[in-house]
Amino acid sequence: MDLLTGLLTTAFLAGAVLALAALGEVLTERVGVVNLGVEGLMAMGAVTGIATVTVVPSPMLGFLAALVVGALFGMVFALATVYVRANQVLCGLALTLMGSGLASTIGRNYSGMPSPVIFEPVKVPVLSEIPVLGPAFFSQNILFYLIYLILPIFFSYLMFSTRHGLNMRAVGENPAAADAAGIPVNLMRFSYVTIGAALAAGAGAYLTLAFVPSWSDGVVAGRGWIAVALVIFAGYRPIMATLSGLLFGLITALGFVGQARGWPIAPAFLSMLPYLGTVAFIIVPVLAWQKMRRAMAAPAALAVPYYRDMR
Amino acid sequence: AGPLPAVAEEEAVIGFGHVGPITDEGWTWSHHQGLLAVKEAFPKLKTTLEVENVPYSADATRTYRQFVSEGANMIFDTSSTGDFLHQVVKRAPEVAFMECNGHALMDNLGWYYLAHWYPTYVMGVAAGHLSKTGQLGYVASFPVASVYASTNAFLMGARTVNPDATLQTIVINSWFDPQAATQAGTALIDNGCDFLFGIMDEAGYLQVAEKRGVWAAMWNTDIRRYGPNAYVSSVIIDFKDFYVDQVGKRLAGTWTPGEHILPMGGGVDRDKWGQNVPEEVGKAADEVREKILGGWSPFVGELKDKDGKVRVEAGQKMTELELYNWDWSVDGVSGLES
Amino acid sequence: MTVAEQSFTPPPGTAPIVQLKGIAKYFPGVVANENVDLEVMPGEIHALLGENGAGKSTLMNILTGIYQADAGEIIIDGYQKEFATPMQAIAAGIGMVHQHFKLVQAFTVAENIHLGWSETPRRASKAVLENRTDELAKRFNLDIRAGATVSDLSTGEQQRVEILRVLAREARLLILDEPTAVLTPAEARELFRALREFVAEGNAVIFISHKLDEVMEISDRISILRGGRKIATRQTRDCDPHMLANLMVGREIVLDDMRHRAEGAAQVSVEPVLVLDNVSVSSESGGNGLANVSLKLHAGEILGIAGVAGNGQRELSQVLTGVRSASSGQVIVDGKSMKGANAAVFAAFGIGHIPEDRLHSGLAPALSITTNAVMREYGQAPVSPHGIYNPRSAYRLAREIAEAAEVAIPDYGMPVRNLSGGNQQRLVARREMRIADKVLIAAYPSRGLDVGAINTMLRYIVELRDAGAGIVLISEELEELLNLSDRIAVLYEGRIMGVVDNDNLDIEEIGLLMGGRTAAREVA
Amino acid sequence: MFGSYRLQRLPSSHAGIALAARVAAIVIALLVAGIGIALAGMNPLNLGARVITASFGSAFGMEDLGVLIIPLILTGLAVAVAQQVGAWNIGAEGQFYAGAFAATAIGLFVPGEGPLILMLMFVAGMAGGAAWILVPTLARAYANVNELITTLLLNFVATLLVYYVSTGPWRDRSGMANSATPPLSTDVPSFWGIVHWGFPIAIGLAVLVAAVLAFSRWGYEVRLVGSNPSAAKYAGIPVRKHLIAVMLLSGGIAGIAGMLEIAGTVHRLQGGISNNFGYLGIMVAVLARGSPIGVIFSGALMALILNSGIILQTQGLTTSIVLAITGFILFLTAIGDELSYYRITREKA
Ligand SMILES: Nc1ncnc2c1ncn2[C@@H]1O[C@H](COP(=O)(O)OP(=O)(O)OP(=O)(O)O)[C@@H](O)[C@H]1O
Ligand SMILES: Nc1ncnc2c1ncn2[C@@H]1O[C@H](COP(=O)(O)OP(=O)(O)OP(=O)(O)O)[C@@H](O)[C@H]1O
Ligand SMILES: [Mg+2]
Ligand SMILES: [Mg+2]
Repeated sequence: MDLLTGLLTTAFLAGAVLALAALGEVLTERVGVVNLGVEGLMAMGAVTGIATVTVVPSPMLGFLAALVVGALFGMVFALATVYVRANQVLCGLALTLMGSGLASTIGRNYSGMPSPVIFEPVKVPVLSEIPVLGPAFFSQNILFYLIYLILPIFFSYLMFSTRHGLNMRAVGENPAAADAAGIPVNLMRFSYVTIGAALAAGAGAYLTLAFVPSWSDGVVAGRGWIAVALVIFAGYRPIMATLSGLLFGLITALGFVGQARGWPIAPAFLSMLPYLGTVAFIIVPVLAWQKMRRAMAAPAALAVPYYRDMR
Repeated sequence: AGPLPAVAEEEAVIGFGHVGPITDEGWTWSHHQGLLAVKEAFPKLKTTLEVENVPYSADATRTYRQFVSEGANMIFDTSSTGDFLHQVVKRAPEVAFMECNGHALMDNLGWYYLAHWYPTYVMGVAAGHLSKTGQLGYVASFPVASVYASTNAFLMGARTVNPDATLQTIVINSWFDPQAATQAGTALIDNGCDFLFGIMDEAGYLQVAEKRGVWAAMWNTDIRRYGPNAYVSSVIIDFKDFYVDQVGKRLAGTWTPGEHILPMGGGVDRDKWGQNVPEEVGKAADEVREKILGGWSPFVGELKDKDGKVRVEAGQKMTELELYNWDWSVDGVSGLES
Repeated sequence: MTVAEQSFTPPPGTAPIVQLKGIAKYFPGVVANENVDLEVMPGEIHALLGENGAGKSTLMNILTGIYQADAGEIIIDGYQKEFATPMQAIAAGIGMVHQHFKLVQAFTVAENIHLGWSETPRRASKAVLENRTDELAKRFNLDIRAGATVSDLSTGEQQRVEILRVLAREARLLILDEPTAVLTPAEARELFRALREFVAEGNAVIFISHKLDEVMEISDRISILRGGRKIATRQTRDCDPHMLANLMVGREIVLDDMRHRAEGAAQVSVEPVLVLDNVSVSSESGGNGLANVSLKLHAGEILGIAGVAGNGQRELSQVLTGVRSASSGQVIVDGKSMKGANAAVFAAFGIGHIPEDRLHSGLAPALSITTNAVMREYGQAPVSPHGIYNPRSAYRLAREIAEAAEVAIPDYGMPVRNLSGGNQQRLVARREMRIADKVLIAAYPSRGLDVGAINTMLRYIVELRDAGAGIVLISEELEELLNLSDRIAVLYEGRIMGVVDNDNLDIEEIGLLMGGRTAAREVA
Repeated sequence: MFGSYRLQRLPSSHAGIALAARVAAIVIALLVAGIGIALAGMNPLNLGARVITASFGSAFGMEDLGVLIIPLILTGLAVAVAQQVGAWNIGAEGQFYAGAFAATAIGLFVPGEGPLILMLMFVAGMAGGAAWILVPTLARAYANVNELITTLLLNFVATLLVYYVSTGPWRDRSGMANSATPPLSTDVPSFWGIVHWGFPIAIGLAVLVAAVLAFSRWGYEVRLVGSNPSAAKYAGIPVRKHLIAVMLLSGGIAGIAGMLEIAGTVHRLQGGISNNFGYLGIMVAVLARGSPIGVIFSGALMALILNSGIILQTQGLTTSIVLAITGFILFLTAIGDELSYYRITREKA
């Protein structure tokens, strides 16, 4: 396999985790809620995925189960932050601790065992023959297409081209205005926080059912935080979230390829590449192109709890 | 100072602090087996204490101090926490401490490790036979002594078969990151490596090797189920006898702090060869193993580092301590130093 | 027959559209409403009057489901209803234009119009929404830019968006909370015509305003709140402004002739105290900004700035107070160029500033009343002797300001956003007047104030003038400008169309200038 | 007549009630955890007793708390300070490492010992932390780039940098350590067991910062900038200057935490020493509701929770369970905090 293909393959594989989790967080933050529990949700999804397939040997079922568990955790988080209006940052960090702790407790039974079934790649006829991109993109599993094509396009359409999307975004921008216009603010927040959490858990299941594929304690290894960071980078847009996950995966892969090719740079510095690269990718365009500021702006009511009785 | 006084089995408290979870099927799991063996050998022990995921920070100090507070008579730190442990050692002179992969010796502190470089060398011989490209890949955590010894021994073994063999390492800057290990393995294979080795506590790159149809050798335990076709062997570790011996001495009042590097065959070895390893390859490698068990050392000069500088003079044999503290790469290993 | 002469008597036996019975609402430490009864009949425009903080907005927020009443019932068309959410109120045919706009700043006008609306097409691309919005604007005769982002709009334009939104919803009961506060007289007339048509079809309107003339013109009946309780409901034809003012405030209000100078008052200075020399300012939002504006303000005079909101007023007040710097030209105070000076330097020179959007540019809504009250004087003794901020002195100063502003405050530590809009305005005004030895820039100082408060506010401005300060009074109320100003400048698309003397002034001419025609005659 | 009962949310919550809510949250969390533990066949009461005796019953336990509090107060203070100008410093972790790194550079390469070197290390630690937040600060101040993401990403870079120097160029070559620098010759002295002078320094800093914020013109201006930049601009306060100053101060404080950790507790630089103090600092600051004085107490609470976690681990609870319980406690605390704003009042009918 030539270098470029290899680079893209690794990038696509590693980027998918981030893309899915970041997409979930985009949905969450678009309705004005910050969920810092992504890391914990991914861990729960990862362990749920493998626990399910050890009982029922269907990776799809494993993935769905992870979505359900993620949604349940998302509901608990949403109850606390949307209805009780507890501090989102604290609840999110607590969720990370709870999720990671519970996941590794449950995961004790699944350590040291490869996933009995995994998502198998499907070669898209014809397209998979395209040089470079073919093997990297068109010879992957179903989940992969869900993450890179179906979900981002669906949510992007929903968000920017439908009535529902308009209402949803309004909730994150100005809940008081949305409320007065008759949009059910809390229900909207609750739903999307739940969906976002489900997707984060789905990203975890992708780890154990497709990418790594086995459970081990700490398998998420901080990617949840990266996903949260990428949301801002993506300007709160579903398609951009996917692309930014891919981009991060690409820079990471570049670091590994650099090492594999023996580039004369200390490995530690190659490992810094994705982080430094992302920082640069955020700052430079905004400096160069002032209009970006407004386009990339966060939802105005992000992390602000909504009280009807307060002005 | 003389040995610490004897302790009645019924009174004895033994503590283990681990770097990872005991379910890791690797390093920590092996030490946990040691603890189980101790319990079996001394069924009347008052208690055993065991803490997982002891971080490499001041929390380690807190953990070991807590062991002391709980009345531990003997404490094993199964992954060197250095100063963090030593602080406690100094303030608890009545407790025996053993630090795995440690360096310091005190009145009540000893250390132990394994001569993993020998089975690794044996595995290198097998790799020399099995690799077609002569490009070997290595997934490393950090550029530390055990990694230098491991990479060097591996390539030296391979070069006895294929003098042109090279070893490319990828440092992932973590002891534990299956995602990064997976990516690193992929990148190595993409770059022409057809034999992967590493010092990870999980099976990430073995699964990659299985998928991509190349060879892989592992560390710690037998995890061939993750990639039965790719699996060559493992540097298999076993601390059971050592722990039972040490605890026995402590109870009997004969324990003194010492430096122990467990030899091949006495705590560390290669695993049974994988199902696809041709018999003659296994045999060839095992011949070298026999030679080492017979007292021969492959680590004899002249050895040059990657810049061509002679680091070990011709004919000079590296001592076990030198091997333990290896901190430079032999010619042909790239990626650790830059 | 003019609208004012229309009489209104509900036909016997018709059920009121809305009936409120015994409504009460309590906020921590505040009785916002208590035992309020209100009936609104089909075909009626019902005005709601009351001082600032009387509880008008709160009552309406209860009716629209935003707040839940602590006691009382809501009866719609004879059926008792519970409005747990605005959605239910909307479904019952109630629509409201809020005093504090409920607009999404980052959205376009079209998107705001279609927010939460069941008639918005499910698949709603930008183009579709903008077309629909243009049609609606045409239908209701409101001039708006469908594709503009709301944050770029002037307050008046935002108000129009709010109104269009409610009209488009085809509510049966329309609540307008101070809708004309930021409309031009012509726009207000346009709105009134639309409202008349609206009630003619059997609908009803609740109309909240502090402008008594307007209320007299448009309404059929008037209810008055004082201290959270309803104290009267009258037929409009039985009322006159004077009596209404007395009912609201509970005491006699005397309207002075403001242009009259008291004996011993400072004379208009010969040398200008503040000069704008060919100043241009670019607008943040790509609007007009200011283009080559030259103005002179003398000590002891009031210079009125007339014009439709959004024609550069915001930029003018900002450049006059150092909040924004001129992109060309210069601001001169007392003969000294203020190049590079920030707002603190302007303030130190004795220039006070009542900003247009008091809540978001003149106050930190989430911080305490004390913190906000001392914003101009925190840096000096007694609040910060030797640079050390003394919270007790700050509190004392805040109390002094609040007392002068006649704002009753239960807790000085509570966020200033909890004050009613009118009380916020009084606080800001008093705070600014304290430092305005030389100049006061007052942008819409009486916006949102009740009659009593307007009267007090304008008297303060006059006192300040008599004490020798120069005053720039930006307003859309021609009457207010005529009542107070010595000279009036007209602003149109960022240019000064002309400056006219208030003696023997031609209202027609001002109207033409406001519409963009150049002046026939200049008065320096 | 009974009158009607109403739930009202007050603009501020009474300190006593807030405390009660917090205690209640912890008690409930522990009860739930206790039931879980009992179901798993352990005795929660014994465990609780162990935690209390081990934390407060021995000098060892108290010393442990004393040392653990230091970095928690400081990183918490760093986050709280940034909040004053409306900035989220998620990068205290990285600044901690940068401070440790810079202080180590002084300790290793500037000859000499004693107070002078210690002073230099202190200044270097602060400068290192400030340097680490410099790019996010300037990006925020001049291009309005969200600091949350930039500070977060630089954490990973700082961690890698420290790993690199401690396993690479600055590695201890005496063979006495695996992947650390040689020990530093200058220490922050201890005054009680292992508790070093970092303890009073941390508390002193928190008090100092709180005093400056509450009782200076500058503090007033910072509050205004943090709450509403447009109003600050209106008042003629240099928004950008204050934003930069406060964010750099925030980074500097986190850097001091790193410096004290290596010079007072660890005595040499190596990877992993931070133990997530930067992230824990976020929780400490949130628990303190952004109050610099409150950080002292929430730092102590956090230290107690973490230390109890370690004790529980020696009692046979796994790390993961302890982690989950910690999360649960914090979750309920967040809920309790919010509920403490509500009051049930009775109005006569
Ligand atoms: N959410 C709230 N929290 C606390 N107090 C409030 C809240 N809303 C209103 N109040 C208080 O209730 C009282 C009534 O306020 P309201 O806004 O209804 O007055 P208003 O009649 O509309 O005044 P204005 O003419 O100034 O708009 C005021 O004292 C106000 O401070
Ligand atoms: N209204 C605001 N909302 C949020 N942040 C703000 C606001 N105003 C200022 N800031 C913050 O303060 C920084 C500097 O503000 P400032 O107003 O001085 O910017 P500026 O107008 O571009 O500066 P200058 O006028 O000196 O060119 C901004 O980049 C932003 O981070
Ligand atoms: Mg009102
Ligand atoms: Mg500026």
